[in-house]
Amino acid sequence: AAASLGDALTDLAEAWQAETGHSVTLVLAGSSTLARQIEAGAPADIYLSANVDWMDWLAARGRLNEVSRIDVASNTLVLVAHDGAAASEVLLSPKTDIAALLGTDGRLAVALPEAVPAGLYARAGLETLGLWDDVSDRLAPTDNVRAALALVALGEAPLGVVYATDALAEPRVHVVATFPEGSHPAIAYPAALVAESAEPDVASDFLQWLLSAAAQSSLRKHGFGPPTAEPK
Amino acid sequence: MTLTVDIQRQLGHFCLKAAFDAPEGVTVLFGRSGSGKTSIIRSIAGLLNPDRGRIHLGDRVLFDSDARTNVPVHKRRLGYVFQDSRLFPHLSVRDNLCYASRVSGRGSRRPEEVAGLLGIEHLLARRTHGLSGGEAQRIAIGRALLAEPDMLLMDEPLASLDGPRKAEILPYLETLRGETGVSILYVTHNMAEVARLATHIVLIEDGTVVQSGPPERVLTDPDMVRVVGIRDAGAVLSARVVAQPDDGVSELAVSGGRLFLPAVDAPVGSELRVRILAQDVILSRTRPEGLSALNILPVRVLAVRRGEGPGVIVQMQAGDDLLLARITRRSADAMGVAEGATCFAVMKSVAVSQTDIAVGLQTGI
Amino acid sequence: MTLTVDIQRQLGHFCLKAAFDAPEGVTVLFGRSGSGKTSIIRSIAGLLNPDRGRIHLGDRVLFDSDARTNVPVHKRRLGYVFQDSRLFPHLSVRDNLCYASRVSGRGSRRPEEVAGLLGIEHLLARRTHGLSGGEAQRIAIGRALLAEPDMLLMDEPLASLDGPRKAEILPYLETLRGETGVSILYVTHNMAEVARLATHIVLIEDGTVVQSGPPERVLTDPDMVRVVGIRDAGAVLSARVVAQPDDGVSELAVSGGRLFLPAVDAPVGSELRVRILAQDVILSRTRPEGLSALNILPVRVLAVRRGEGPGVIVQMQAGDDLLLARITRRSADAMGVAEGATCFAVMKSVAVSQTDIAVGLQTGI
Amino acid sequence: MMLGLGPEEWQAVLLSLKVSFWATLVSLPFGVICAMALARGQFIGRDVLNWLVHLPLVLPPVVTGYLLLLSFGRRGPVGGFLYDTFGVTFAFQWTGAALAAAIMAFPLMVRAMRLAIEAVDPKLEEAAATLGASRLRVFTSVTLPLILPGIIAGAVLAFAKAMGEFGATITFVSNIPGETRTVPSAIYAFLQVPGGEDAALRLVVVAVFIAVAALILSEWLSRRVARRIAGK
Amino acid sequence: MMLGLGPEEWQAVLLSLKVSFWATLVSLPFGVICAMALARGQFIGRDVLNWLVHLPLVLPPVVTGYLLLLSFGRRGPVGGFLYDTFGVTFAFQWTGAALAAAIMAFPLMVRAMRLAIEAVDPKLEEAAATLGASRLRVFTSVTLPLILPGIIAGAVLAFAKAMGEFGATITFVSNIPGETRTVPSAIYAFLQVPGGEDAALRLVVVAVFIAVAALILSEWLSRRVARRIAGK
Ligand SMILES: Nc1ncnc2c1ncn2[C@@H]1O[C@H](COP(=O)(O)OP(=O)(O)OP(=O)(O)O)[C@@H](O)[C@H]1O
Ligand SMILES: Nc1ncnc2c1ncn2[C@@H]1O[C@H](COP(=O)(O)OP(=O)(O)OP(=O)(O)O)[C@@H](O)[C@H]1O
Ligand SMILES: [Mg+2]
Ligand SMILES: [Mg+2]
Repeated sequence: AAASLGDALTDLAEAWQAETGHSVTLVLAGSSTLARQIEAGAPADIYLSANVDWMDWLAARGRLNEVSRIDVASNTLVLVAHDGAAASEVLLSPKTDIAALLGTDGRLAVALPEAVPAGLYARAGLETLGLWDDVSDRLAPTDNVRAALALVALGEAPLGVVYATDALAEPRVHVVATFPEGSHPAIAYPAALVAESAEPDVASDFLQWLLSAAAQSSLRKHGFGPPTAEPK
Repeated sequence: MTLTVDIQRQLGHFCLKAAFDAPEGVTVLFGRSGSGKTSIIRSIAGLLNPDRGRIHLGDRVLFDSDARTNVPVHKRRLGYVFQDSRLFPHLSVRDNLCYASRVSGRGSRRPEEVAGLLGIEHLLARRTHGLSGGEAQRIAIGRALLAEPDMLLMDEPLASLDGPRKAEILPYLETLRGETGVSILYVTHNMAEVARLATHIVLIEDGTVVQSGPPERVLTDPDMVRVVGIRDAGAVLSARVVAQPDDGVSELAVSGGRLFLPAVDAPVGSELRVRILAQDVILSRTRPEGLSALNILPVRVLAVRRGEGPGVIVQMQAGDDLLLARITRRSADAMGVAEGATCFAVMKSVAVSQTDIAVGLQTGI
Repeated sequence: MTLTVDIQRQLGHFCLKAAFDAPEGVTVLFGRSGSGKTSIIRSIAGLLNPDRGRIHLGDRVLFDSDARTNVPVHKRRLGYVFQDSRLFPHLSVRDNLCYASRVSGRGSRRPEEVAGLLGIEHLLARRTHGLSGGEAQRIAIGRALLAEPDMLLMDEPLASLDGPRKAEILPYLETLRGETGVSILYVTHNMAEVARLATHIVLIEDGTVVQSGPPERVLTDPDMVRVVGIRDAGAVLSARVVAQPDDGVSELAVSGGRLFLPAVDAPVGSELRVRILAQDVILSRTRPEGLSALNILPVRVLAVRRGEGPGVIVQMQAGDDLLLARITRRSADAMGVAEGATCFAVMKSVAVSQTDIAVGLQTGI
Repeated sequence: MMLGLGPEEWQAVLLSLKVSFWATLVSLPFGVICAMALARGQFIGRDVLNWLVHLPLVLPPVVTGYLLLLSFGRRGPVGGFLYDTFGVTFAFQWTGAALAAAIMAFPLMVRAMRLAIEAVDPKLEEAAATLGASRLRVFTSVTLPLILPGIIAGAVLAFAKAMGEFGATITFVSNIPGETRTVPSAIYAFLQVPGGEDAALRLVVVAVFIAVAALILSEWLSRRVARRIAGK
Repeated sequence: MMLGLGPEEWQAVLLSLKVSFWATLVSLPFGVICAMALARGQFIGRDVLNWLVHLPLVLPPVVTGYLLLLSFGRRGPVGGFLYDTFGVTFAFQWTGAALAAAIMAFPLMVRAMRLAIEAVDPKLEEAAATLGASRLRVFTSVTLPLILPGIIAGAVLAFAKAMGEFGATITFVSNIPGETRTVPSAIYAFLQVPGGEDAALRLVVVAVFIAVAALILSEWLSRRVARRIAGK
């Protein structure tokens, strides 16, 4: 599964194991890494991606059981600040002067905007809001969203764009704004059975169980939203 | 086993071009510092590849550039005692000594035996750090001996040893040769070692062999004085003890007359070698009077060589033997010493150099 | 400048405990291999720290364990010629020679001058690889000389040199001492070098000084024969030329009588030193007849030392001088040679060892 | 338990030790051979060998891992061959982690050894040859003992590097608990989830502790051996 | 242009060269001092220094980067101090990338140099001292020239490592085009998106090319110097 789902999935795996007695082994790494490994024959049963593109990429290579594909959860994008007082709630709109919020030499921490999912979403959101050009040369792009969060948490960057789930668990950052729905493609976590799964039946059960009320409420606790019905 | 060497090799500006035979016995390579002795020995050992030439040991071909033969170092069965001792620092003294038998099975001698002869038994269990120069060199000699080679190559092996130790080891080298028939190629600067050990001498100068042969002949060639050095130039004569009268003065016969030496410790009839340094010989046109008992031999002048400096070297025939004298140019002129002249050689000092019977009797080394 | 040494140091099982003075001139440290000579020199240079003791050079304190003084190596102003040459491989020969003046500004001599004296001018531009053992050692000597030290420490510096080269360098060392007043502490195994150079001798055995003093006294101590080695033991006497008759036999006066030596190249009246090896002296209770011209001195036996082996060492008084003789135990017993006995010493060979006038006249080294 | 490591964390630590140990041990002889060839050899391709050995140092670990995945993966040419002929598989196994660690550590190992070999006095090897030792015997009886400190240094360096190796490992064999989740991967996983910093820190401390222990051990060993080979 | 590198990719290549060059150059004297202290020094804390130097080797790069961020970040103790007193700042600057690269490469550099120093014959240093050279002069006139090959080896190793350094760099100074986007960061970015392999491959080829060139140059230099210091 994508590394950013780790915590929530650990709880879910335990719950499911308690319920059914089947154990779940979580393999956490970047979506791209995992996709390539599955392509190379990794012994996986379910692929849970933070990124629709890599899901499509695997699907195109016939490595997935397409029918089984579901969205498990969703997420929202937020703007966080290190210093809660200085950057009190702002409204993200085309008129927001992010540059001013950043100060003279502050940078906006984001995940790599041309590569990493969180970065891609952030870019889309900022572009929609017409803020992209203001900040595109004031970015501090990181290899993953957690690193962006860390930059803000340590105060190296005054502001950052991260997932709501990340912001929730980090006491040193303050959410100052949430990206309006529709400003970026829906943040979906698709999951599917791997075509070469050794235990497709159990895996498929688990996949279905992820949509159950119990599982979803657990995900909610970690800050994830319900899977968007939006067809993909 | 005779070693035949005929090699050429360019080393920087230095050109080595040496051809000589080393017959059984002890062949001494003698030459000044930088004349190429070490380079020759390294070529024989296989550590330096000649550009062309041949090296044979008995009927074994060690190197032949024409036949493209080049026996690898470890198959040459030559023992090499280096100018620097080159002990293995990671091994104890005993393991250094046993190295050859460990790696090649060569050698059946016990290390204790050789160590005893070299006076290093008390070091056997030690490691090599802190060994004195002489101790290290003795171990290096022992190590080469224990490999029981067909021929020993020794590059100034005794230079770092003290006199008593040298005197102790030399007879052992002689015994070794007698016992096992192993020949030795020996590099030294020390003329006393030459006189003591050499059965054959090869004189090297600037990378080439300028003279080789038995010491009697090589050492009395006046052209060689330059190479040997004036203080070390001199003749080695064969002598026989003809009388040991009670007054303690022994009478020795050489081909050119009689020599009187106090207390030569050898019975009547024994053959021995006496060494007469050129600087210990003076010449007189008339038989010196009032000095009847001094050693005086009638001689005929064969050659007179003027060198640099105030001295001249005179080569003379005394009976069948050759003698060298070094006198001042002034007196040579005054006395009219010239080729063909007859005169008398007066010996200030004669040293018994080597006997065939008693090895214990040599002059100081 | 006098060097005063009084140090102690434990090295593994070896205990160094040496106290001696090295007065101006050339002090020779003489002792068998492994006796601790190098360790002493290293302590003086500051490369080995004594456990306790003192080292003074003139009025400079180099080391004092009580006062906790320990002058660092580079401030001791001592030139050290190592047993191995230790040239810097990354520098050319010239840069090796100039090293001292480069790093410390010491030394005003031009390297060419010293190189000329040591016969290494042609090597100046070369790198150190492939230098022969003797070449390397000559460069090392030059390097130390060019540092113009207060005292030169030389650890067997000539062991790897050939005779002629040795003979060339020795006078230079003497000149150097004369010119600059630099004292030399000299380690050697070579008795000829001792006789030639030493103005003071320190005999070392097993890490302790067993004897020290001027060569005349030290070398004639019968207890020292063991250390010096039987072949090298012998007396050094002061002599004066009293007559140079026409027949070519010079007459020399020593305190105990007259010596006759052919062709001593020194005018009447000159003072010189003659060396008489113990093995060249035989004893007779009666004056030998029919040998009038041989060198015979009446002597009184001072001491008789029996060693291992068949020989005994006899110390005798000849006038004011001391003589040593080595004779067989059998003849000593037969002749009744004992303390207090008077007899006659017959000299097989006498060598002129060192004169105050002409340094060129010494015996072969 | 000390530091309050949970069983999964202990699993990661033990796995890291196992992986690093085997990576070091198995690559040791190759390292020595390579170092000898580079230090002493005179052959065509010497330069090629040299830069091949150094490649993992220069490439970002992700790339090395990706290349490993491509070639040693179950569908890769080498991996497929090994699997078909010997039944050996690296993909997603701890052996794969060891392979990745070994390859990443190899340049360090070879460098250290090579310097040691170049410091051996050829005069001693000459002396050994004159005493009847063949090339191989000279190597085993003189060169090898003399370079022991270098070998130890190289091995420890490799071990330490293997302990810290992450990028190539996770890319090649993923991050499977109990199989390929080494300490660095575990640290990564912890850092990816909100609130995982404490657990990550604990593991960092353990990693540092192990590495320091290895270094101190090697220093001590090295010094002992160095003393011995200095003849003391 | 050769390999069809775009201007941004060239920028990354040039930046990587700049970062690696300065990282190597500036750490060189520290490396030599550290290596001397470790090889010859007899002081308390020697072991501590030793493992401090080795730390970056053992830790996962991300951790190193995080620690750098903590201490050298603008709000970190060291970073803050440097900023307040000298106005020097590392955060989000190429200097920070150089710092990260230098620290990651430091253990390699020190190891190589230390081995070289340990191989220097102390007898030569003794001889130099007797000729009047103070400790420092002995070092500069004898030890230093003799360890030159080791220094070169260490420097090139460090340079190569700096060229490949990724994890610590991106964590510390993120991935800002033209400022801190080095070749490995760029490669990483390409690998994160499906279909980015070709662009990544082009950069890998460039990286390998540069590293090989550096290695060959250093080999040649090293051999020349080694010949010289062997007195040839
Ligand atoms: N690789 C080399 N390059 C240049 N010159 C060399 C090389 N090897 C040897 N030589 C020169 O060849 C000559 C002979 O050297 P060699 O070591 O054989 O002399 P040697 O007779 O053993 O002298 P010594 O008695 O002083 O040991 C010397 O002048 C030396 O400088
Ligand atoms: N570090 C050490 N550990 C143990 N023994 C040592 C150490 N250093 C020296 N020795 C011993 O001390 C003795 C004296 O050594 P030193 O090198 O001073 O002798 P030397 O008189 O110079 O001998 P040589 O004439 O052979 O050079 C030797 O027996 C040697 O083995
Ligand atoms: Mg030689
Ligand atoms: Mg010594």
